[in-house]
This record gives sequence, C-alpha cells and structure tokens, in this order.
Amino acid sequence: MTAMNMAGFPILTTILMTTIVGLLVIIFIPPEKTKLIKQVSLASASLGLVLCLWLYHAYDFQKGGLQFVERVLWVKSIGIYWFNGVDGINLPMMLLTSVVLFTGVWTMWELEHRVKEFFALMFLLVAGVYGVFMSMDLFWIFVWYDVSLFPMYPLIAIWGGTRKEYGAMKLTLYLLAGSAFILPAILFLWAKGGGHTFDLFMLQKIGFTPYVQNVAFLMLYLGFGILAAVWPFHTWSPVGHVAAPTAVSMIHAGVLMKLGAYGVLRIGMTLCPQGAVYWSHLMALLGTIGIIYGAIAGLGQTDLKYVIGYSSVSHMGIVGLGLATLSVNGINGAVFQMFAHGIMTALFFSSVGFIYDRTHTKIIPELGGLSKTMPVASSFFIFAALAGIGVPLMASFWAELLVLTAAVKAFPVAGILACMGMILSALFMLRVVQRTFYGEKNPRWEHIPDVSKFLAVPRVILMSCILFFGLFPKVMLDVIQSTVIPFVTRF
Amino acid sequence: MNSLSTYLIISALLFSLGLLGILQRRNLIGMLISVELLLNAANLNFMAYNRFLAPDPVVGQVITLFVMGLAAAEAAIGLSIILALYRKMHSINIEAAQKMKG
Amino acid sequence: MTDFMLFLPELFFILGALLFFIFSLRKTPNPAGYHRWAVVLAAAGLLVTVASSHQEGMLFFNCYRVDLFSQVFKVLMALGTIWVIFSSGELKGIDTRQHAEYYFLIFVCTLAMMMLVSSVELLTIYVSIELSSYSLYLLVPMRRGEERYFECGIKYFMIGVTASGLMLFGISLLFGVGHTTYVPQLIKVLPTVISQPAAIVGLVLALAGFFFKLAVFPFHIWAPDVYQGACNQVTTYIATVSKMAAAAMIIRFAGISGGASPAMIKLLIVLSIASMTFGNLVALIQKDIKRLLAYSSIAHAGYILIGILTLNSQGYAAAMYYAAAYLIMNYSVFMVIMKVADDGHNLQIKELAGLHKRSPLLAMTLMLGLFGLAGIPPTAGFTGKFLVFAAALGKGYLYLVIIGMVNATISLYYYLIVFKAAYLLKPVKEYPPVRVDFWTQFMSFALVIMSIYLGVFPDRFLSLTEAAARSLF
Amino acid sequence: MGAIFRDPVLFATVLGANLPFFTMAVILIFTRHNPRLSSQLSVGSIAVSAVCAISLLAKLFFAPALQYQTLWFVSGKLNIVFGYYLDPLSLLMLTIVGIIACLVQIYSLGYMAGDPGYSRYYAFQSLFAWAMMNMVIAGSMLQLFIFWEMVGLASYFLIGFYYEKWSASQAGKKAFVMNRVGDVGFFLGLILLLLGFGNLGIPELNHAASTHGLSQGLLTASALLIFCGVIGKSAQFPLLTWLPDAMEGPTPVSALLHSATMVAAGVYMFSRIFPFFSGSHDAMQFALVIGTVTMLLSSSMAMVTYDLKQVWAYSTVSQLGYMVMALASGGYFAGVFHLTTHAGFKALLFLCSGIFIHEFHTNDMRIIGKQGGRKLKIPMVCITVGALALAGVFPFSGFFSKEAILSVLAAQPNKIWFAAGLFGAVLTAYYSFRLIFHILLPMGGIEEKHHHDDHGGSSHEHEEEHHGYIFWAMAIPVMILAGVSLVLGFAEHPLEHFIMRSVNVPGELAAHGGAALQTVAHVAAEGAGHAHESGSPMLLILGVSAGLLGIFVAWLEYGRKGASRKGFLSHVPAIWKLFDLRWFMDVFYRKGLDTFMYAGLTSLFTLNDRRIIDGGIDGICIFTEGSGRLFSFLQSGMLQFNLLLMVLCAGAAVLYFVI
Repeated sequence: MTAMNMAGFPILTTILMTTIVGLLVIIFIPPEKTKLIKQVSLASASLGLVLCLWLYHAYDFQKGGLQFVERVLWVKSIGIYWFNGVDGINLPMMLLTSVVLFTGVWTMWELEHRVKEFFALMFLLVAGVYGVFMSMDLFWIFVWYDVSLFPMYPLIAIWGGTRKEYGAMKLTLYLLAGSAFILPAILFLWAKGGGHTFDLFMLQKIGFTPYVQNVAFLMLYLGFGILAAVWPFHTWSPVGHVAAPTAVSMIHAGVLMKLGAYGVLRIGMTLCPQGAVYWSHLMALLGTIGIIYGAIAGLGQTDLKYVIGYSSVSHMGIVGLGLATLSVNGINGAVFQMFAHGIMTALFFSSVGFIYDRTHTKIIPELGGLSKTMPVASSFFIFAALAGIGVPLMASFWAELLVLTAAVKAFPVAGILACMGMILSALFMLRVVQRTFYGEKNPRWEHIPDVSKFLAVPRVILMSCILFFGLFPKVMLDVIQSTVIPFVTRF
Repeated sequence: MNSLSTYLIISALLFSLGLLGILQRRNLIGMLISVELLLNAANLNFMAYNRFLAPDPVVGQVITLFVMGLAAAEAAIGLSIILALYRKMHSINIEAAQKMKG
Repeated sequence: MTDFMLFLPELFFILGALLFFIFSLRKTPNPAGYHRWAVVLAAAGLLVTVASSHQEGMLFFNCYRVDLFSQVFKVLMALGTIWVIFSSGELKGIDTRQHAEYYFLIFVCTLAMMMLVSSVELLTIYVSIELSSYSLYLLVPMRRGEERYFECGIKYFMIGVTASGLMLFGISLLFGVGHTTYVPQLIKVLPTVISQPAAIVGLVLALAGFFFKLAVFPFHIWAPDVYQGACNQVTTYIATVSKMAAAAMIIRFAGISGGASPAMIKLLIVLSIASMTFGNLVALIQKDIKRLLAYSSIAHAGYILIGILTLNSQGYAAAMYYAAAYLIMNYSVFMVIMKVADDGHNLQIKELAGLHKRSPLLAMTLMLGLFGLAGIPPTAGFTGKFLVFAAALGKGYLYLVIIGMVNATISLYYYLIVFKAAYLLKPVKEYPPVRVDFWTQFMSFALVIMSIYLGVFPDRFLSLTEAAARSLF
Repeated sequence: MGAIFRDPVLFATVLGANLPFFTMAVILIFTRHNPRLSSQLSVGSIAVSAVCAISLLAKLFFAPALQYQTLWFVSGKLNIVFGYYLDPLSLLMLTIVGIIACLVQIYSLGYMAGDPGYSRYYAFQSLFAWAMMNMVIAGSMLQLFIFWEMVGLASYFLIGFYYEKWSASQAGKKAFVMNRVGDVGFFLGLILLLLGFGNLGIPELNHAASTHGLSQGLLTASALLIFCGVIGKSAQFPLLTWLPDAMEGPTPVSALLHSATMVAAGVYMFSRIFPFFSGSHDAMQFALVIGTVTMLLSSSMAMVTYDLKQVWAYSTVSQLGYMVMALASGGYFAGVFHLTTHAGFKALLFLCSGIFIHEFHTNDMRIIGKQGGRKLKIPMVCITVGALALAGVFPFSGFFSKEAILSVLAAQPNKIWFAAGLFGAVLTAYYSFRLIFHILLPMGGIEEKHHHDDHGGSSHEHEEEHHGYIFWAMAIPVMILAGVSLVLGFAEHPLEHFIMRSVNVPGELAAHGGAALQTVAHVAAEGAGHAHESGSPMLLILGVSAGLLGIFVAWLEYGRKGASRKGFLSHVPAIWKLFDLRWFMDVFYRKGLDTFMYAGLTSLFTLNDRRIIDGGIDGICIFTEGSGRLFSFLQSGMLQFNLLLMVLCAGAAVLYFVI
C-alpha cells in the first residue's frame, strides 16, 4: 500500500497544477479576449487529459496498490501530509474528470456571457475534483471537496437557467450541509487515531473501535451521501441540474456526484470497515430505493433536465447498492458504474445543452420531432439514453451486471428489486426519447441548424468512451480490481 | 459590626442598587449615577478585603484610587456624550434612543 | 535600557498619540497631511512591533509581561491599525476638524490594547481595558451626518460602563478570595477556592467584561448598533483590532478559570453555542452590511471560544490562528465596504450590485473575505475553523463541532447573499464606478495572497502560534 | 488475434458475424447522405455473411461441435468469457438468419426505395444482422443475453423506423419495454446461475443439467426465470401484445425480425439450452402451458382482424407457441424443425403481403381484394404457397414440421395438449385461408380502378421503369422463399440426422457437449418413439384433416359464391370484440400502467419530492430564517431591555454555579 517513489516526477501535482495554472492564467487575461480565454482553457484541459491518459497507461495493475505517490509533511503539529497517489479506485475517476473537463470546455465554446469568470470558476471546481480524487490525506480531501463545491453557486446562479438563484442556493447549501457531517467525522477519526496524523493509510492501520467506526461511518455516509444523491437527499439533483448551465451540469452530474460515492468508499469504507458492515443494510436499502424511486419519479417529469436528474438518482442508487454489498464484484461494479455514469451523463447534458441553446426550451411537450431537424444532436441523446437503459456493450451494462450479481447474492430482495429498476429505466428513457425526438416534424424548430462538426467532437469523444469501455471492460476492470481485491478482505 | 461581612453586605446592596438603577432609570444622568454606584460597590469590596484579608495592605487601596480616577474620567466622557445627545435630541431620556434594533 | 526596548512598541504609539494630540490643538485642520503622518507612524509602529516581536521579559514590578504570546498579538494589532489608518484616507464620516482627534484616539486605543495583552495584573488589565474603551466611546459617536445612528454612542457607553462595573465587582471578589490580583498567582490559588460562591461569582462577572469586548452572547448587545452606527473606519477598527485584544485577553484569562472546573467549561460551551447560533440566525435577516457583519462577529466570537474552551495549548494556538485569520478576512470585507461607500454612508447589501463590473478586484477581495468568513477552503478562515474544531475534538467535543459546522452552513447563506449582490445582481440604478488607486490594488492583492497563503500553508504560522500558546503556561 | 487468420473456420465465423457491424458503423458515420452506397454496402456485407454461414454449414456438416473462446474479463471470482460455439443447431440457425436476412435486404432495395431514411434503414438492418448472428453462435448464456438485447435494440429502431408516426414510435417503445420485462427475468436467471453454478457456458450448462450437476431447486428457479426471456422475446402469453403492434415497422422488417428470426430467438434460446430446461420437469410443464395458451389466444385474435400484417403477426405468435409446446413436451427436433420451416414460409408470407401493401398502400385485406390484388400473379401464387405451408398442407414444409410437433404432443400422457394442438391447426388453416380468400375472391368482384391512374403526366414512364426494378427486387426473394417452402419439408430426415446426431467430440469438449447432445437425442428419441408407437397413420390423418377442415370452413364463409364474408364469430359480437381487443390484454396493461404507475406511483413520488422532501427542506430554511427573526427581537432598541437580558444571563450563570 505504501509503495513510495518520492524521487519520481510529481505527476499528480502536475495534473492538479494544469487546472490551477489555467485558472491563474485566465484571471490575468483581459475579459474581452474571449477567444484567447477559451483557447487557454481548452489547452490546459487537454494537457490534463493527456497526463491522465498517460497516468492510466503507466499504472501497473499487476502490482496494484498505491502508485505515483507524493508525500510531504505539510503541517507538523497535527500531522497533515501533502499525500497524493493513485490506485485502482481513483485512477478511473481521474480519467473521468479529465475527459469530462475536456469535453465540457469544448462544449461551452459558444459561451459569450462573462466568459472569463466562467472558465476560471470551472477550473477552480475541477481543481477541487482532481484534488479529492488524488489526495490520500483527510485534510486535503476535505479541502478539495469544499473547493469543488462552492464554485457551483456562482456557476449556476450566473449562467444557469430555470430558477437559477433558487437552484444555486439550494444546491450549495444542501451540499455544504453535507460537509457539516464530514468534517466532524474526519476530525473525530483523527482525534480517535491519536491526533497526530491525517494520513489515510496511517489511520487505517490504527483500527478504530466498533463504536467509533459506526458513528464515523454513519456521519460520512450521510455527508457524502448527499452529494451522491442518495435517497432521500436526492432532491437537489433535479433542481440543481435544471438550473445549471451545460458544462456545469456535465461536470456536476458527471464528476461531482461521484465525489460523494468516492468519499464513502475512500474514507468511510477504508477507515471504518466495521462501520460499513454495520450500516450495509441501510446503504443497500437506500440504494435500492434510489434506483426504483428515481426511475419512477423520472417517469412523470416534463423537463428534460429533470428527467436526467432523476436518472442520475437512479444510477447513483446502483453505485450505492454496489458499495453496500462489500464484495469484490459489487465494488468493482460500483466504481465502474461511477465512471460509466459520469461519461454517460456528461453526454446527456451536453446534448440537452445543445438542444436548449438552439430551441431555448427543455420542456418535453414543447419539443418533439427533433430527429427530423437535428438528427445528429438527437442521436447523441438517444445514444446516451441507451447507455442509461443499460444496453449491453455500453460501459454501464457491465457495471450493472456486476453490481446486480453481487447484490442478488448479498441482499436477494434488494437485488431483485434493483433488477426491476431496469424495466423502469427503459420505460422512462424511451418515453423521453419518443416525446422529444420522435413524432411529427415541429415547424417551430424547422430552421434550426444541426450540431456542427466542431461541436460534435466532444460528444463523439464521450460516445466513443462509452463504447470503448463497453466493448473492452477489461481495460478498466483490471485496474479497478487490482485495488478492490485487497480492499474487501477487511470486511 | 466591624466585620468583613458587614462591608460585603453593604457593597452587595450598593451593587444591587446600582444595577437596579441602571435597569430602571430612564434618565441618562440617573443611569450614570447608578454606574458610579457599581464602581463604588467594587471599591468598597477592595477596601474591605484589603483591610481584613490581604497580606499586602497596599493593593486594594491602590486599586481603589485608580478606580476613582477612572470613574471620574468615565463620568466626564459619559456626560459629554449625554450632552451631545441632548443637543441632537433635546432629551436625556433613554427612551428617545431606541430606533436601532433588530 | 532593556526595559525600554521591551516597551518600545507601546512607547512608539504613545509618541504617535502625542503627535496627534498636538495636531488636534491646531486651528486649521489638514486632513490629507494627518493621514500621511498617520500612515507613516503606523507603518513605523508596525515595523517596531515586528522588530521587537521576539523579546521577552517582565516590566513594571512584574505587572507587565512581554512574551511571544503578547508580541504576536501586538503585531496583529499594529497590522490592523495600519490597515484601518490606511483606509482612513477618505474619512468622510467624521468632521475634518476632528480628524486629528480621530487619529489620536486610534493610537491611544491601540496603545491600550497592546498594554492589555501584556498585562498580568488585574489592575493593569482593568486600566488598559478602560483606556481602550474610553477611546472607543469617543470614537463611536464621532460620526457626522447620520442623525439616526447617533443613539449608538450612548448605548455603547452605557453598556460598556455597566459591563466594566460588573467586571470590576467581579475582580474585587476574586481579590477577596484569592488575596491577590497578580494573575499567575491567581491561577495557582483559584482552583483551590473555586468551590466558594464568591469565587465563582467573581469569575463570571470578571469574564463578563472580556466577553463584552469580544461580543459574546449575551454581552454582544452593543455590537449591532455600534457596527451600524459608527463610521466605517471606526467600525473596521472595532471589528478587527479590538477583537484581537479581546481574544488575547480571554485566552490569557481563561487559564484562571482553571481546568479544575468542568462547570466553567460547560458555561463556555453554552456561551459559544449561543453566540454562534444567535449571531448566525439573526444575521440571516439583515439588510445593512455592517449590521450583518456585527452579527457575524458575534458568531465568530463563538468559534473563537470553541478553541479557547479546550484550555490547552493546541486550542489556544488554534484560537490565535483563527483570530489572525479573522483579522485578515474581516478587514478584506471592510476594506471593500469602505471603498465602495467612500462617502462614508452605510452600505446596504443591494448597493453592492454589479460590483464585479465596477471593480473586479474589489469584488474578488470581497469574495475571498466572505468565503473566509464562511469557512470555505482554501482560505485562512477555513484552516482556522479546521484547527479550532480539531482542538475541540481533541478534547472529545463531537457535538460541539457538529453544531459549529451546522452553524457554518447557516452562515454560508447570508455570506452568499452578499456575494450574490456583488456578482449577480443587476444594479437598479447607476452607481458611480469605484475609484481604486494603486495602494488599494496592492492591498487587495496582498490580502488575497495572505488569506490563501495562510489557508494553504498554515505550518509556519501555526508553529508560531503554538510557541506563543506554550509561552502562556 | 493471429488465431483468427490462421483458422479458416474461425475466420469465417468472425468475419460473417461481425462484418455487418462495421457496415453499420460506416453507414452511420460516412455514407448517411448516400443511400445507394449504403444499401450496396449493407447488402454486400450480408451476402458475405450468408456465404460464410452456408460454407460453415457445409464445412462443419459432419464435423463435431466447435468452441472458440477467450477470456473477456475477470471480476472477483467471475470469469466472463467471450466465444463462439458452433454446433449443428447454431450452424443451422446461422444459415437461416444469413439467408433470410440477405433475401430481405434485397427485397428492401425495392420496398424501401425512395424512403428518406434509406441509409438509416440499412444501418439498422446491419445492426440487426450483426446482433442476431452473434447471438446465434454465442458460446455462453451471458453473451447470448448481450446480443439478445442488441437484437431487441435493433428491433426497437426498426419498429420505430417511421418515427414521425406516433403509433410507430409507441410500438417500438412498447416492444422494447415488454421485452425488457422478460429480459429482467432472464437476467435474474443468469445471475442465479452465475452465483449457484458459476459458469454460463452453454455446453457446460447443458452438461451440468443432464448430469445432475445442478441442484433441482436452482435448476427449476433459473429455468423458469430464463424462460421469462423466451416469453418476452418470442411474444408468449402474457407478453404477446407487442408483436402485433410491431407491425408498425416496414414490412421487410416484420418479415425478418418479427416473424422469421428475431422473435424466434426465444425459441432458439430454449432449444439452445434444451437439455438444461429438460432437467426441470416443472419448468417444462410451465412452458407447455404457456405455449398452448399463447397458441390458442393468438389464433383467436388472428381470426377477426382485417389487417394483412396483423394476421401474420398473430399467426407468428401462435406458431411460436407451437414451437414452445413442441420443445416443452420434449420434441427438440420438432421444435427446431418448425422454427426452420416457419422462418421460411412466414418470411414468404410477409414479403408477399409487403408487395400488396406496397402496391395498394393499404393493409386492409378487403380493399386489396377489391382493388385487384389477385392480378399480381407472382405474389398471389407465392402467398398461397405460404398459406398452404402454414396450414400444414402436404407437400409444403409446414406439413412436415407440424406433423412432427403433433406427434410429439400426442406422446404426452395428457392428451389435452394434443387436442389443443389439433384445434390450433384448424384455427391456423382457417385464418390463413380467410385472408387468402379475401384477396383471391373478393366480394363483388374487382373494382376496375388501378392505382396507377393516380399518377400520370410526364413522370409516368419513369415510374413504370422504376416500378419494374422495384417489383423484381421484391419478387425474386419471394420466389426463392416459395421454392424453399416447397422443398424444405423433404429435408426433414437429413436435417433431423444433422441436428440430432450424437457426435464424438474430440478433446475436453466431448465431456460436456457430447453428453449434452446425447441427452437431447435421448429425450427427443423418446418423444418420437412414443409418437411412432401411438400410430403415425392415425396422426397423419388427423393432422391433415385438421388443416383441410380449417380451409374448408374458410371457404364456406369467404370463398364460395354468395358467402356472407363475415365469419361465424360476427354472430357473437362479444367474442368478436374480445378477440379483436386481444382479450383486453392491452387495455389491462395500459390501464395498469396509467393508473398504477403514472397516476399512482409517479405522481405520488413527484409529490413526495416536491412537497415532503423539498417542502421539508424549504421548511427548515424558513424555520431557520423565522427563528432569526424571532431572535432579532432580543436585540430590541430599548437599551435597558438589552441590559436586563445581559444581567439576567449573567445572573443565571451565577445561579447555576452557586446552586
């Protein structure tokens, strides 16, 4: 677990720095030079993407464990370390982040309103996300976690859509209320661990008493669960997504929601294995309710983004259920689902964003027949919908397979109910597809141009990601399970 | 009669009277006087403790002297503020000053 | 000679005060000149304070202790003073004839507070507190123009003297049970007599005076009116420098209550929770920024108390860190307020509308200040909160930390409202553009960098505060 | 990778099965705006696939079953294997799919000519061909499931091909969702097996079931669950209503997907793991009941509809019911054989109907008859051939397969299944000839109004010429299929030999595959043996007479001069309505979905989210702000009130300590 290669090049910090340097550069560009700002953004995002791809490639999954470790003592007196590293769990997340950021920046190419601030905030947000994923120190995880949350407020409130100020305020307060549980839990563990280290792996060796584990795990689960849209803390997801601008929705639903599940996995289940066992039934219950509830509630929505928001609730339920099984397959599936869902939702939101940019509505009954006028844009959405349904040979199918297999074994009733969710998700996804894209050609949208080749690129990248990992899940699962197999031995 | 508790009781009474005055008087001058009572209660305490208990008899007396000096300054400042208030509001009733709240 | 060196910062401020006293005697005021003088003097004062920051020793028959703890706070106060004086360039809230008096009182007040943090004798403490209070009593009603705010002066005075009366009475009782007014001795004696009612009453009443300074609930009642009613610069001074002194005093004095009395700790916990909750809740409904910040300062007093009530060096260090962070971020916010309301009027939240266009730099400074106050990383405010909570959990106060975090979430709401005004709202009428000179730009950058630097690299400053806290024991 | 090029069999398999996928990708990405090129690409690739399939069949006709596999990924103890399994059954099915898909695509060149979505059509056709072929030769149940879903996806797109039409997209959605219902059962069954048995390889499963390697409970449970998949895909009761609706798609699609191949996938899967199923008596009985009910119900529905394609759709459902009955009663070969012949003649029927529909722009058999449907000689002859095959008239292929099924049913101890089968045969003949007579002998002769009169002007000549190309593109596949229907029946014995042979499989595969096939042979031989013992002449007579009886009744009512042409069911309107509304199944589903799901749960949950959860949160916010207002009264303007508060608090603290 503690393979140290301190001497090596600090690749992780470099990845983090791509966003922070990008942010600083953007701050010093005059706001009128929007083109330049966008170019700088894209350049730094693609640098991050390249580095993450290289990282993914260079990670040795035969050896497994933590690699590319950087560890520096940061604050002596209470034991904070600048401690970064990747293993099979956060590596896919890093990749996801870089892909979504890259495509997100590209998607926002047509933005004209307060460009500079938008990209600056977006990079701040993503810096936080990278930070959470790569840090192995509780202090930094929390710092980056909060850093990634609060830019949501201006991002939604300034560039958002429906009821943006309400949505922004609600989302921000809701999510930061979650950290009202996380911070005490982290400090609680730190204090119970002797109060001299925030290093995740040093704390892991301590072995907390069952009481401490149960309390801390519950707090972490509640705190992070809010971000992971665990039922019944899911209502910010539809409201927030409806209000958010395209790229923000992409990053938020695609990456930020994963932070929640990742936090439970990385902090909760690592430090409190007994607590995880103790609360696993609760997690399974809430996960299953999320799957079914999200799908059923999604059936009745009339706003495209509401539908996707609810589908996210449902899909994140699968992640929750997978984690609850505490088994290799369940966690493999959960992590894979986090990746798959991230890419898929990003595609969803980027297509909806395009439709909204052109038609200025995302109310389903007002749309309809879009396939005729914008076949390419429609096909992106339909593709995402299929991925959401869990059509085989798309990445999320494998994830669902693994999670459900594990779930049926660990919690038969929950597993079977979760399978029923597959029917419901098909029903509501296809309903949306039918009402939005099929049907008579709508004269209102007749003269709307289809998505241009330039703007199609990010969507195509996302689509190919889904397909690639659907066809070759091994590429990801080998990496994931190199970490998960030793991980589950402690339950 | 010449015991510590007598002085303490008197000072406690003075203190209570001062407090009551502060809370009850609506006239600012009256309130200021009540505050002086508080200080004097403390002074009495210092002197009494000094007389009966303290090993070094100077301390209490010195403090009392200081307090008296400060009380004078306090009264001066207080009166000047009250005077200024009176010029603006033509009243030295505290009820005239209750616009800021919430 | 060494004694003289130990007292150098104070002497310097006495000198400044004297100079402005002389200025105040002049018939024809020269505000710009005073300001230049004041800036130069305060800057020199800061340098002197920094230069003498590593001195240690006792003065005035051991009534006056110069140690790392006091020197750190003196530096912070000198820093706050120069900031306030720096922002006093357009002192529109005060009659030009009174500018010299204003600077005089500021210097006196700083001097008094510097003495306060070094005092280890109840008498010295009392005298210093009174000296600083008297300066403030006079500074607060100095405001010109705004008739409706005049009442705050008398309120401040009345509450202040009542509190000091209570404190003095408390001190007299402490003297009675402890037979001494020398704090180090008192600390030794008090745990043995803490069961006596007189000791308890004395302690509670004496603490009341300090809590009054820090504006802890229920001794906060002056804060909203004074913040709102005093002119912007004076409010800034009260909100920053004065808070430092109060925090320092409580830290020094908290030892007296002694770890021996769990009931005392309970009291502190209750006060801290009450302060946080009351401050944050009432701040939710405020419209005037300064009044809002007053309530926020009440809440922050609660956070600082969390660090103090651990009664160990870690907690004190955290509280000191928090106080320093609070100084920086609070001044960031106030500087923006003073700049935006450069005619000295009271700024309403909605007047910040469109600030991001009128002055992006000020808007950013305001944003970082607000987020610091709200405790969002990577600002110093967050790290301070983190350290304070860590210290509390080190003692096992889990529920206190949870309540603190819930409060932080509530507070986020009103900080976000201010933020929203600055970044989102479209101004209803055309506000004049904000003039930002070079020094303000410089100051904005400096504040932003300090805030983030302290937040991200807390190690060095934290070891300093830890050393300072250890010097208390 | 290299292995693919070294082994010609593997190469042909991989190439044949996957070429259409690349065709689809190429069409969707590059040649969308060039319909001609798209169609050529697609037809070309499916032709290659068909050739590959045929040559594989020829090459491996006498060879043992082959299995290729590669480890796809490992997760925990789960080994997911990807591979191909080539045994007689899959080879036969591969050939059927290849040939029919090829013919249908050729036919579509004419049928779909000029359609704006021409390229898209061929892309989805290729998608289907790819998925179907991969499903057929899948080496494991999981892989089969994956492509099973992909086939469903292709079906969704093709049914909803005319997506401007609301009903079409609705039908596509319905098909997908109903299939999903079955698939979830299938999926759960697979998970159960995965957990209980740990391996989803088809030979391994069959072997384990036949050697009692599986516990009976697990076997029955998983078999029943997997059978849900069959119910969905092969439109068995109670999920049968999506198939008639699926006729919203273009007719060639109906021919290929919704009669010949895709819907038969359920039956194919049943026979694929037939030994596994036959390990569970209960599951087989259940399947038998379902098959019988389906067969009778859908026949009844076919008797009342006037829509050409609907008739064949219902008929497809009922024939699938037949196959399930056959398989469920142990008639492995009978089921597979009927599947084969049915694929041929049902495709034929649909394609012929397609020609009529294309000509007359209507689906109503009465109008087609009136407007001179019988003037189209080639389709008229061919459709009659198909109908005869469907009715089970000698010497058409349907006769042989139906006889095989009836003989298996007769061997069942309970004769009710046999009776139901016979009754079904009567109904089949009745409704198919009802249709034939409607077109062939329309009431009141033919109205002398040819549809070509609608056109005219300068484009007439061009139309005519174009029409020729279109017509022949459609006619040639039809004729080929008619020929197949004529001769296929006579291939019963070689086919049986091919399918049933117990092979000496070399290597480790012999252990599983061989034994599995032996079981098949054993079970089937038992069934056949019974059949032969119970007297095949008797059966023959019964079977033939059932078909003839049906035709006769149809002639009485629709064919002879002066017939009422209403059908005996019109005398009982209630029953007519019952049949016409599909036994109220759709109404039930619709109502159920509307009231329970949309009006019930969905609105409840939405309301819960808005009012209770969101409302609660907003309530907390309002409460917080309200308490802020409340607390702000503590800060009254009155100085002495504030002082009192302060003193009281201090006093309270003092009291607390002192007491």
